[in-house]
Amino acid sequence: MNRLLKTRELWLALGILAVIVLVTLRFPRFSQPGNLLTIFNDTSILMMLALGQMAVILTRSIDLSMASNLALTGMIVAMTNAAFPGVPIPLLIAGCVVVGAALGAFNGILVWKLDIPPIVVTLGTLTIFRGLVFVISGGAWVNAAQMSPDFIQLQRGAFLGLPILSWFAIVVALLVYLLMTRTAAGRAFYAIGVNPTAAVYTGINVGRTKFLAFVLAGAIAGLCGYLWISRYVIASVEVAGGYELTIVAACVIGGVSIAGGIGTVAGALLGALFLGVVNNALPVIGVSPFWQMAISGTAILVAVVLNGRSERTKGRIILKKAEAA
Amino acid sequence: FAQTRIALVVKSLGNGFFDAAAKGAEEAAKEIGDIELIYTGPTTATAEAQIEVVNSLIAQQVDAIAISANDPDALVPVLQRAQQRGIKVISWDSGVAPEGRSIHLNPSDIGLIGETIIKLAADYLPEGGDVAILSAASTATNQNAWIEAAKAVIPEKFPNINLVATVYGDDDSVKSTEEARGLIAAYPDLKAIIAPTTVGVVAAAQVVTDQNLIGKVNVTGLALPSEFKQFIDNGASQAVALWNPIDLGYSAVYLAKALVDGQEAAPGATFSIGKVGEVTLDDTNSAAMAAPFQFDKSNIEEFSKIY
Amino acid sequence: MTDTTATGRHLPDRLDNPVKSAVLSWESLLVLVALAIFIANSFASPYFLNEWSLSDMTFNFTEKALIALAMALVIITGEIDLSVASIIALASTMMGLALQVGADTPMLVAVGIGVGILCGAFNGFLITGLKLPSIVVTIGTMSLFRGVAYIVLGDQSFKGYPASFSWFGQGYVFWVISFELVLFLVCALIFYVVLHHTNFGRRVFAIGNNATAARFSGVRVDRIKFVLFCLTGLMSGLAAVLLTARLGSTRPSIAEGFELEAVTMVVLGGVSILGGSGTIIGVVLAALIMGLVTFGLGLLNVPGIVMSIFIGSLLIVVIALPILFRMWRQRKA
Amino acid sequence: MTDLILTLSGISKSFPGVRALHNVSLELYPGQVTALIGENGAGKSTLVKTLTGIYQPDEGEIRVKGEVVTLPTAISASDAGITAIHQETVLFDELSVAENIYLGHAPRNRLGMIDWKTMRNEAQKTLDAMAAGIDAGIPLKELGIAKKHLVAVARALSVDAQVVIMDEPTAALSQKEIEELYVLVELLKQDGKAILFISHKFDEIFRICDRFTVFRDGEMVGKGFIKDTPENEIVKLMVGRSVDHIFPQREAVIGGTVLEVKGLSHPTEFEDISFEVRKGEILGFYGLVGAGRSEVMQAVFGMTQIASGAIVLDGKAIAPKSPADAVEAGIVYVPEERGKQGVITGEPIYRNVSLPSLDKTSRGGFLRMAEEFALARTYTERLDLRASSLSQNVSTLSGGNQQKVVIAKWLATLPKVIILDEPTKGIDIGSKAAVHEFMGELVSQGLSVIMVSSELPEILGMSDRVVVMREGHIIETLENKNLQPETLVRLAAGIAKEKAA
Ligand SMILES: Nc1ncnc2c1ncn2[C@@H]1O[C@H](COP(=O)(O)OP(=O)(O)OP(=O)(O)O)[C@@H](O)[C@H]1O
Ligand SMILES: Nc1ncnc2c1ncn2[C@@H]1O[C@H](COP(=O)(O)OP(=O)(O)OP(=O)(O)O)[C@@H](O)[C@H]1O
Ligand SMILES: [Mg+2]
Ligand SMILES: [Mg+2]
Repeated sequence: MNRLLKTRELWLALGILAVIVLVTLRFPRFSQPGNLLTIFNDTSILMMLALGQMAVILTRSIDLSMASNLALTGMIVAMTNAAFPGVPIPLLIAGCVVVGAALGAFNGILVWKLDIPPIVVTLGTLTIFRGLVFVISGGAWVNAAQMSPDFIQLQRGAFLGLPILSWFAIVVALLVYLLMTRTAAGRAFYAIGVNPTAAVYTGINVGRTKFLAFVLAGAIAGLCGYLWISRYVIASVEVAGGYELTIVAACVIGGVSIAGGIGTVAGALLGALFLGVVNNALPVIGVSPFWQMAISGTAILVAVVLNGRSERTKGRIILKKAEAA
Repeated sequence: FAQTRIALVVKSLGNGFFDAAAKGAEEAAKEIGDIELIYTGPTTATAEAQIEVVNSLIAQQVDAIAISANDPDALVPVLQRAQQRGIKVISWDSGVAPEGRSIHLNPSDIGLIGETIIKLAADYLPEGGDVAILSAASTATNQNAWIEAAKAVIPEKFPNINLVATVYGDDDSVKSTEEARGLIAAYPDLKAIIAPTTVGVVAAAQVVTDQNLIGKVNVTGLALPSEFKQFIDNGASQAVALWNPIDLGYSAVYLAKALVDGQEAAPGATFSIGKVGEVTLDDTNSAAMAAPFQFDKSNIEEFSKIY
Repeated sequence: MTDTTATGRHLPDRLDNPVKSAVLSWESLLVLVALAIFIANSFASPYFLNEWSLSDMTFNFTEKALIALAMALVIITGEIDLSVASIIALASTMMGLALQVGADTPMLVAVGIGVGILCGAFNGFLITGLKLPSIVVTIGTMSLFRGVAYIVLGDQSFKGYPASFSWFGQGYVFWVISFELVLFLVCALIFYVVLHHTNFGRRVFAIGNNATAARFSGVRVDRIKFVLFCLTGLMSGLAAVLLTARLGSTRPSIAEGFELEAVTMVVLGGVSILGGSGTIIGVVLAALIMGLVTFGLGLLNVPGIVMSIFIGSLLIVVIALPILFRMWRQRKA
Repeated sequence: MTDLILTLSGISKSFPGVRALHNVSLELYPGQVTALIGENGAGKSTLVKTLTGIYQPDEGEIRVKGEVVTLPTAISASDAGITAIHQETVLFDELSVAENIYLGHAPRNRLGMIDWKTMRNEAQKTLDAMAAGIDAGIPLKELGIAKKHLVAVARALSVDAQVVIMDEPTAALSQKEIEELYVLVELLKQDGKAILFISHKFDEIFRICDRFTVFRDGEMVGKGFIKDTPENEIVKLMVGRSVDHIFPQREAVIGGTVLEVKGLSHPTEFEDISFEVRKGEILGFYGLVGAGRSEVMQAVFGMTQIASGAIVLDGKAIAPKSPADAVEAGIVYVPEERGKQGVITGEPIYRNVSLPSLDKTSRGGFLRMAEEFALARTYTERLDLRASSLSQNVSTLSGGNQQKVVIAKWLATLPKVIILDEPTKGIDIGSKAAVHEFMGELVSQGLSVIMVSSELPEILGMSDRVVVMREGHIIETLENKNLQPETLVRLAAGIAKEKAA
């Protein structure tokens, strides 16, 4: 498995590199370290979201409500900041994680206790959460002038030459990596995705594991709620509208199997980064904006076809000579 | 009791510009008296969603609809139906084709807006240089008209301004941010970004601030003072312009009420619009209000408190 | 309940009472919900009970519901098609192009439906030919199809469709009964017969329950799935004709967000998202319910986004209710 | 005697419409193997699941070493010292072998994190102790089905348990691996573990078990010592009547060639496969598990695409691209994996039966339910299907009865050639006889039957000719006249003649 997966991620990394090289041929400035770091920073939020989505997809579920969760948490934190500028930012961030996790837990409870298919639950909460953004804000936007300077500036600061936003992504990636590979809960995500029946026989509580995956995705969406709002300095009903499918696309490109049980942290990160590079490169090389959508659609399809190739079980081989070959 | 019911339909709810317009409309309704104002619109700025809103207004048998349209053509059939059912229809801000409405109220003259947005950039570029436009959706009627007008005016009036690109941020802050970044990366000599849309201009100014390009790249365009004040303050932008949305909503209600009261909309007809004065219809039954108003360091503080 | 497995050589057709199970079915729950909303609407707004209002209401859902009919079949086989709204955009764009080169009304309709079928066939090929999961393929083609529409149209729009064409989206067959509604009802009837009373429909269910075993039973699984994706493309093309005619113009951003609404209708209609079960009657009722909710709230000038809270909650509540009821009964037993 | 480790008393368990267990009791003794015997659907697997915390009994008491325990989850069962190898392999394809063995009780390091290195080493030790020849580091999906079963055994052993339950552990194993398993069972016995062994194979029950308990229709109907009880008595307890399983005597009226397969090859699975089946003949395919028989049959059935070769049916060359083509031509296939490939669980019996015959029961493409029910009833009743009604969901039938549904489905298509892949795998002795009798009937009606089987008695008792396969090749085709079992085993295992002789 390792061999196979490693090549998959390697291919993806090569693909990203190829795009960078191609763009650089036309615009040498594109691959300057500064610009590449900017792309990484720009993609940070998508990377974190993709990791949360991956946890959910691993358990044979899907969370279509992540973008709405992000918008709702973002609006809550923005309004809180506007109303009480004195509340320290770390406290606000912790609040975001808690609120996001609670929204995720709402999805999770419905999946766990009522056994409603995740796609149905999150299709419902996708609209409910976003509707709530409107309800709590009355439709009004919270703009830069209403936010406190700390609120806006925190993620723009730098540490060791890297913006704080990028550090958020790095830390989240590390934590998710440890969770996925080193804890029973993380392995349970994989187990119930690979074979839910067997997971029950192994003593894994399938419902509760899915619940945990949703809580994780929700917590990450909540964190990203703050990061998104302070990055684009506007909180509105339409924040991250339609982004739910972009997050899924990042996972898919990164080799996370929609059927569950297959996917790695590195893959999801690279999948997000790939979309980030493509989205960043197109305007830079002056591709007509009207071509962008078709190009990212094609990129998704190509990735899906390639992943489908490598995911196909080669089956077992009976003939000796075929085995030797 | 015979109240006149006027619906003010906007592109999307929650947009500060339209909220300000609604404030003006409310004011006009109060002044005229006996008017029930319905302020409504979709939450996503699409034509289909707006059609559903208009459908429900037809069912409610309102007396007049004043709409800022998401699409000049797609709304025509449903607005024609409204007119068939005896509802007066005017468009304001972003218009619909003449078949779909009696009057269109332009916030300002299209040519004038086109010229203003270029002038805002040129004023701070005595030597000239590269500028780019960051627009709203590629389908936005008014933005497209302004950009056309701007392009037309460059060669004769601003010969040393070089418009290098027009990109579309879809009035989405993320897309606008990405497009602004793209412009800066692709055109190292870019001197100004012109964003004739309130979402785009904020996004562009934030990008310029974040990338420490204040003083190198000037952001300008059309902006709500309340949302844009800090970027004038921090120098990311020298000046922006906008008409008064309050007056726009105010006038729309006056026009709608006049139609309901039986005044005919025909080329050359003159309508009184309360304290704003009066407007005269041109041969497409359109009327234009005042020239866009310019905001800079000297006055932004004051206007940001109003809208 | 005693030892049923060991008894009898003679096997009865069924043990449960068909009338009783019909009464306890999902559809009757939906009928109740629809009635309740209808009554609530009549009380909430004086404008609701008016033939023209009710007629206008149908425009809010007919196009999406047409797609939902085909989507129901796709979902019953355990697949999904998220590209339907983008197919509408592309089909509408191509109709606009055809108009530019002087196509007449029948030609325009043919172009719209033809492009729909081609898009569906492309999806079908990727999914059945290359054996890729439909959800990710159609997330990709969702961008691709609309992307092509953007490439063709850019910031332009097509308009000036002939009046005979506009009739499809704006015309009435008689009195307040619109062509769109009649077409939807006819299609619903056809889909009902196809799904519930033909071999094809039976095979669709078999695939949804267990595609491998269905293949081992001589069902041409890939062919049927391919046909279903083409069918969804066709219905999307048809919806494109109606929508284009209703709007009288084409823009690449047309029909954004339709896909999730169509899926919501299907799921609300009681079709299992996991495949293998569902009825057309349920989907039709769900379309009606969504129309009633949005129109009723619209009459009260409730913003669309708040309506969507209702729809989202309705979806979860209606699905959760039978489950809660079953749990409650089990606990009592 | 020795103290009891596990006692069950008064256990009952019902599913909607089915009473799977009724007031059953069971005792397990340390150092002894107890056989659990019963027809298909007698409730054996249900009992296993009750003991491993997967199902909760409706009534009754479970005692471990005299103390009453409740087993709400699979974890609590292993904590109570009960471990099981389930009937279906319940493992994780995408995970490594080591993780499959240790999932849920993986060794941790000081920080509470999973310690992969220790896990892998321990897993390797367990596997080596079983002489399994499996690398603990590779992903499970790279193993064959038999090796996977060994991993399941290793997993059961990795839990330090007092009670080891094996639900038909040998059903998917080759003879060699079965022998190794017997050795393992012996080791466990010496360790003082109590073993519950479920099997339909009487030879192995008599070989390794000490005691037996018999279930019939969810009730405990008898128990005793194996060595004191003759086989036919146990069978009588089991089916409630006496059954002598003799293979049906047939007057072989064999006609001309119906199906001819010439030089069939596949890039990785088989090569140069040629055989022919004649009218009224049963052609047996023998080989060890994994010899490639199923693959060949699936190629003939159009499921697997071939690289080269020809298939001739009734003198006409056919090239089935899908099962639908094969069914149309008159070749049908009863697959080995019943649950996945045979029945459509989630649909009622009658729909399963009518699915391939819809063109016959319908008119102009429109369904006619009455015809469907009639068709389903005809064939299921002929096979003595045990069900409450034709609308019962097949997922609620026991394995054997599901197999009958699959056979009924194909008979209804009136095929020319019927391929049965392990037709009696996991089927109780009573139903087995019925299936065999039925096969006899089929050929007497002029059908041609290909029977893939890994059971020697079945092959020898039923076939007119036997094809032996090994590693994707046909080794020999033999007339079944005075055929010695040893000959077949030797050919299938590739043991040289001199050594065997
Ligand atoms: N989850 C379930 N739902 C409904 N009925 C069930 C379920 N599991 C088992 N049954 C029924 O309970 C009975 C006992 O089944 P079980 O699997 O225990 O039989 P078994 O003795 O293991 O048979 P076999 O030898 O075929 O494996 C059968 O009638 C079966 O149909
Ligand atoms: N590694 C594996 N993973 C899953 N299933 C497997 C694996 N190996 C074999 N099988 C299944 O086991 C069955 C036996 O395969 P095959 O055709 O190669 O052998 P065979 O000679 O027919 O053996 P059998 O006696 O089991 O019929 C096939 O249906 C195949 O799907
Ligand atoms: Mg069993
Ligand atoms: Mg086999």
